[in-house]
Amino acid sequence: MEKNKKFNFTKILAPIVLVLLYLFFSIFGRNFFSDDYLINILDGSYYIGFMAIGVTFVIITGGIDLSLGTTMMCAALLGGAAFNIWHWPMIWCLLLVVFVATAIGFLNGVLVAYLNLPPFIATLGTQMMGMGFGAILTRVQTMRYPTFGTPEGWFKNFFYKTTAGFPVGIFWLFGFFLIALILLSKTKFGRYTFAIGSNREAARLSGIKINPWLTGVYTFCGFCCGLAGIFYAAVYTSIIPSTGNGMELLGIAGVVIGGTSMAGGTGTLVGTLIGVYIMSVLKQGLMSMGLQSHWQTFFTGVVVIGAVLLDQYRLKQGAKVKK
Amino acid sequence: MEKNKKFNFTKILAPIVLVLLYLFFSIFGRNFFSDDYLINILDGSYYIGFMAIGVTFVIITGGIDLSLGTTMMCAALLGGAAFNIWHWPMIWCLLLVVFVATAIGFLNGVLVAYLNLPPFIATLGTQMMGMGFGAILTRVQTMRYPTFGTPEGWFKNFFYKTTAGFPVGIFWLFGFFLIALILLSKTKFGRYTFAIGSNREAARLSGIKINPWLTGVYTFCGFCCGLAGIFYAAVYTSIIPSTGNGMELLGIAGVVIGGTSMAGGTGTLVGTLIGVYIMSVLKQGLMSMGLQSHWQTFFTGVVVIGAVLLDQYRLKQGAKVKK
Amino acid sequence: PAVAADTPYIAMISKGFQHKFWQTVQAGAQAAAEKYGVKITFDGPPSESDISVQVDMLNAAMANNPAALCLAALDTESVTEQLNTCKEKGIPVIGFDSGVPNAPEGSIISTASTDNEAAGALAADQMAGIEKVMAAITGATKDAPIVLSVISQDATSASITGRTTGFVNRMYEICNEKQPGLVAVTGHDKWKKASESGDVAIEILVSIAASTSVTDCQTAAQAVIQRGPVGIFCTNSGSVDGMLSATADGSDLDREKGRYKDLVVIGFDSGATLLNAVRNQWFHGAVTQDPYMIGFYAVELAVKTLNGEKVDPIVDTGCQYYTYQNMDDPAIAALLYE
Amino acid sequence: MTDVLLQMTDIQKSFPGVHALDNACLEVKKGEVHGLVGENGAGKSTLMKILTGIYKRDSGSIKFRGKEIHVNNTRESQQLGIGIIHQEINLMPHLTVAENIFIGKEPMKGLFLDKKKANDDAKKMLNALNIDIDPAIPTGQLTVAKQQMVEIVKALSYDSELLVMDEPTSSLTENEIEELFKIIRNLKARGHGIIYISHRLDELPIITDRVTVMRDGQYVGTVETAKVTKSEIISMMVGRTIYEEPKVKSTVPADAPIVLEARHLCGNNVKDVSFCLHKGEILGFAGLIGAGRTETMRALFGADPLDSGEIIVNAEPITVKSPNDAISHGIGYLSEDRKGFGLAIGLAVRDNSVMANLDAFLKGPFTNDPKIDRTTIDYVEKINIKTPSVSQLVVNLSGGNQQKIVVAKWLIRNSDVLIFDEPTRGIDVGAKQEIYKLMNELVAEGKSIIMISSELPELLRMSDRIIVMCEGCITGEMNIEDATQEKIMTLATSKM
Ligand SMILES: Nc1ncnc2c1ncn2[C@@H]1O[C@H](COP(=O)(O)OP(=O)(O)OP(=O)(O)O)[C@@H](O)[C@H]1O
Ligand SMILES: Nc1ncnc2c1ncn2[C@@H]1O[C@H](COP(=O)(O)OP(=O)(O)OP(=O)(O)O)[C@@H](O)[C@H]1O
Ligand SMILES: [Mg+2]
Ligand SMILES: [Mg+2]
Repeated sequence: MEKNKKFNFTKILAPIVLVLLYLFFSIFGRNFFSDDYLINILDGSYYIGFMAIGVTFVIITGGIDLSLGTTMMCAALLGGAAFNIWHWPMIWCLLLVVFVATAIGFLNGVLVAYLNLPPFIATLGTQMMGMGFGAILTRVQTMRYPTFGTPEGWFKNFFYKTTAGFPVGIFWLFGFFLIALILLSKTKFGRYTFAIGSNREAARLSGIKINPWLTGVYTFCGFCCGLAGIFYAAVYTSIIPSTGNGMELLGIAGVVIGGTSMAGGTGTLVGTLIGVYIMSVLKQGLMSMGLQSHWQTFFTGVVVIGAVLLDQYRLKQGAKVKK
Repeated sequence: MEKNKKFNFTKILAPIVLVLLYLFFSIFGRNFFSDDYLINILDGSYYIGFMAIGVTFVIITGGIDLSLGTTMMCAALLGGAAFNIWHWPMIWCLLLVVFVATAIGFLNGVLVAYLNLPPFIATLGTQMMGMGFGAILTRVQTMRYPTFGTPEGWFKNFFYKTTAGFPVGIFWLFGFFLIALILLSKTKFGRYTFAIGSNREAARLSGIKINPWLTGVYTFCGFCCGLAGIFYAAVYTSIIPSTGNGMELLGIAGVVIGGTSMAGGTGTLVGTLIGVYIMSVLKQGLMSMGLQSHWQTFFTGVVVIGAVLLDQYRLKQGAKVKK
Repeated sequence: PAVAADTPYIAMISKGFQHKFWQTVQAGAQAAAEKYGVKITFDGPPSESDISVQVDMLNAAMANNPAALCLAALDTESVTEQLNTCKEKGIPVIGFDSGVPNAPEGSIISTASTDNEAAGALAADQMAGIEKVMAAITGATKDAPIVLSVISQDATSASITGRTTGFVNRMYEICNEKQPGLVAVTGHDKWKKASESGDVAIEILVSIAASTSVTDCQTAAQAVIQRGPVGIFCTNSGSVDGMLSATADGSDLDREKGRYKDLVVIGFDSGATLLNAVRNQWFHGAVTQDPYMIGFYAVELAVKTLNGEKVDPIVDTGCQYYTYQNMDDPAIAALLYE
Repeated sequence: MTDVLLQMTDIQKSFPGVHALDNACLEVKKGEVHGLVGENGAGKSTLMKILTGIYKRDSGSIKFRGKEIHVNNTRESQQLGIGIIHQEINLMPHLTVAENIFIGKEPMKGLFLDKKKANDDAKKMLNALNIDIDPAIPTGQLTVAKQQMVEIVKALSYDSELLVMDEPTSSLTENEIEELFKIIRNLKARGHGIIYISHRLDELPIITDRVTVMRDGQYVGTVETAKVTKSEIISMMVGRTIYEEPKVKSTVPADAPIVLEARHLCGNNVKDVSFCLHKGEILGFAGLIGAGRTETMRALFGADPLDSGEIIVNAEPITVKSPNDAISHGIGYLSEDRKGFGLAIGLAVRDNSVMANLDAFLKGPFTNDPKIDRTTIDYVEKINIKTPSVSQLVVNLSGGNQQKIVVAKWLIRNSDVLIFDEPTRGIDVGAKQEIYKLMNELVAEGKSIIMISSELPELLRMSDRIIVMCEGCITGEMNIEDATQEKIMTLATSKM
């Protein structure tokens, strides 16, 4: 019953908010209802989308990953170093990005699962470590990915935009989203993710080996951050060392707006994706209205609280029973 | 028994680590064992100290406050606006700083206690809102506090350094620390802070009015952020809009290094203060060794994880029982 | 709703917004906008390391169908594609402040900017021109080496790296002339240079802050001060703020009773605290640009381009060195802002 | 009429989807111990929570000392003189015993707390009840029984005129129960009224004067305890009569093979425990709370570390390092704490039912959802789980049905050895019967069961053989033919 309610909310209310926001800005924003803005909305949320997909799994297990943003940046920095300094071929650089991020995710998993650290603390630690590590290894230099038309520029055409200007990134994000959806709902991995989040001890006593699966979840989240890093690099080209903290909150905010509870055990990826796009529409919409960037920050905060309050209100009873 | 162990750890191990770190850098750092560095260590941690004291209370209730840094900055910005734009007398500006931060804390409290939002989400929301709000109100202008020797320069002499160069801030921090210590261990407020963190439902059923007390805890934390804002302004003079996010993690890291558990119910302020100074010594020490600043970030991460692992190890049994 | 077709709309994207410097640029731009009857918007990211925010702003600005764009890029590569798009769409782009260095051919019509390397070199010249600094340079030996330092908020932005490079190169030149083969540049790999002889009498220390926040700039300044340098050059408002808060708003640099009374510090730009420090001679002086004219020229160049006029590819908006002695000269005072 | 202390009439209370109370009534006199019984979910706790202001009634009247009252929270009810000991332990584990007892009414010295006075007063109160607990240690370090005692002391410290005790004895030993009864009698003598809720119907004649029975949120009737028998009360509770039929003879053939053998198990509170289990047998484990039965089984199952000892399944020694090892050798464990360890109550029935055996429900890399549903439905029907659908969340089911889902989980896993730890704790009489029936069917099919229970009648009724434990050691073993309550209690209290 409760779950159904939740599904209804995520499946109907959040999309409605998204559509209403879009309509609102289409009326009041300058040129908002246009291909250009639509593309901006898509482009600006690839990296957040990948992070949010990954952290949805983590949040369903009842955990949190504060290292999302710095993991992404650290990995992208190292990939950039491979390209700029060691002159690896692009494809290897990209594999390195994914590898580094996955490794950090794995580290998070080991800390949380095997060493039993609270996820908040473990990932706070790796957040700082990742941020420092990337800067140390690249000697605090900005790393630049190839731009359109340069020898390795296929990278951008492949992940970001075709030469004709079509935002191919969207296919990647949606493709990956579908894979994640199947992973979450149709595989052992997904089921155990829910089981661990719902009642870790019951899962353990059912013979589920918590530690490897939980490590797997964090590793998967790291992997998603790696993908996020690739798309960040594809869209923004330059990676500045010692940045990325704060971005995790965008990813998490997307999940939260999408109706996934921080308590674990429930959550939907569809909600997450909608949450990410609500933030993106809000951001672009406010820009189209000529409001400066801090209005976005403010309203994103309002939306985060509003979304959860709404959810809370609808799930009031459910929450009481659970408590 | 378990509690005693914890006390021993916080009371003995953490100070030992602090002293060892200090000795280490005194030997290997350049000129580290000097007044100058000592003063730098103190100066650089006032604002973190105040935030950490406030959030210790919040963490003991089992909550979290992600809005620490932006609350501090938002309040300091508004105080700066009062001084720079509206030309209020300094003393009123400072009261405004404290008032604004306390109000944000109160908002957090209401969201968490009365509206029952998860603290992570409520304060994530107010983090963004505070950051945006300060920038909107000041029209994104950097606000500057009076400097030494200017008409309102007493402010700096009073909170930061005497004209003779003595770091008076330390008296304020320690004085406030003592007050907080008494508040936590000797008053109803402190007792209920622990009670709520230990078992909120039991506290409620014991006739404690959870909501006002919990709101009080977040409000107090906001108040501490206000004080942090004053000291930040005293030391750094310029307040840049849309900043402050990320600083909450420094405050939280101090609490965590000091041995307070994120699960709530336990925690010591002495530990928190030591945690803050461990970070500060680390930062200044690495500087004195000529290591670039991102090494600090890296090692702070290592210390956060290391501290909790150590604590975990010692409390292994206790944790099991709790589970 | 679209703006009336007859008022051209020019979007300006700066590198920041918070510092008075940018507000002055905006004021200049606004003045030009009024003069030429165009509409402008002005926005910038919250911090100078927020590349993604700037790129998003630029994308939004382009989606708003501007007649022309004025841009101070945080990083050239990250906006290359947008520049190409503008070129295709025929939206003229004018660079301002540090502009868009190394932009693709023909994508930038013109740039209104300070020559940052020249500004850095100017600071080096001024520093070496101070008697006691010169005495220290000539008097340094490998047994009693001296340190000259430059503090920068980041190693990313073109204007700041330009100033850093300008300063380091000129200082190296000056010192190497006095002490051939005994000068080394240390601190950051980008500028690192070992001394030719292997011995070091003069160390030029480049210090980059961990982040662009004041707290990190302050820590960087503190660390440099601990090395006991003879002179320090702070390359922008951020590092000046850091320096000021590391020295009790500069009062520790007081010529008579300050803790570091022999330390020579040169700043950049202006602002109330820096002006105060210069006026009290705590800072020896500072290099100032002309932010108002940067903004004004940027819009003027855009308008001229829209009108089909030919414009120069670079308009140097100039820079000046000021000290307590000349800061009230009308010509200089006009460039300074509180 | 002056001797009526409390009069609750026609109380209505609905939760979304549940009509928890429907015209519930209760009348308590001064100096009376008033029993309140009813099946699980009958609404006893809800009625008490309404009395003490935790829930708001929808309608109805509550008169306390003849005056209509409207309490909004626990504090107000305390001030009126109504105290309650909740069914669940409600202590703050990080706070000390004294701090817990005086929570909300801390002794103060000016603005500050007076810790010394709190400790001294707490000590006095504990001593008065013959409880040996140091008031300065955190309650989290006490055993459940001692925590329960602290709860009782805390409730008594309010000196309430009316004291509600919601299953106070559910985790106390005989001796402690005896102490509690002394306290109750003492209170009664002083004219206080007591509402006493319990599922242990045997306690009722010992301590209560009158009993009110509730069923499905409704008032069934109030009777004088001395004038009714236990089975009459039971029939009021369930609306039908149930006959208990203790087992007289083991049904296990003498030559039944040994399916599980434990040799010299040692672990936390497990001291050199050895026993064996035959095919088709129900092996009962008796003992007082804290005897180490749960610990033994958790260690056997791999849930807790085993320091030493051997486990032999079907004549083959096995190593058990995690529950997974035990499960793969056909052992299943139903925890005494369903919500804590047994079920993911936030997930659906179907998610829980296949949790231990998901590998059997994979098609390639994917889960075979139709097969999961089919199998779950089969078992829902087979063991008669009352649920609207298999996608119902477990949290919305009643305790007995939740317990059955745990059983279904192990059956779907095809476990041959099932460890039932307090399988009927906190579930009502009707559901208990169903669980018993199910257990008998399972052994008839050739499965083997270890049953831990603190209720001796239940053990005597179900077991083929009984092992008694005390303080981590086995103190005796007997066949059902030789077992009596007295014998078991003697062994359960005999320290080795
Ligand atoms: N907060 C709540 N929300 C929804 N339903 C509730 C809530 N509390 C109780 N109920 C329902 O009300 C009914 C009565 O529950 P109550 O706890 O009063 O029973 P009880 O007689 O105390 O049972 P037990 O013997 O198990 O303690 C049950 O159906 C229960 O599921
Ligand atoms: N980690 C621990 N530290 C201290 N004491 C513990 C710990 N774990 C369990 N105990 C104590 O060990 C004893 C055995 O507990 P347990 O309740 O599991 O026994 P049991 O025989 O299974 O009883 P029952 O199942 O009837 O409750 C109890 O007194 C319990 O409080
Ligand atoms: Mg009950
Ligand atoms: Mg047990």
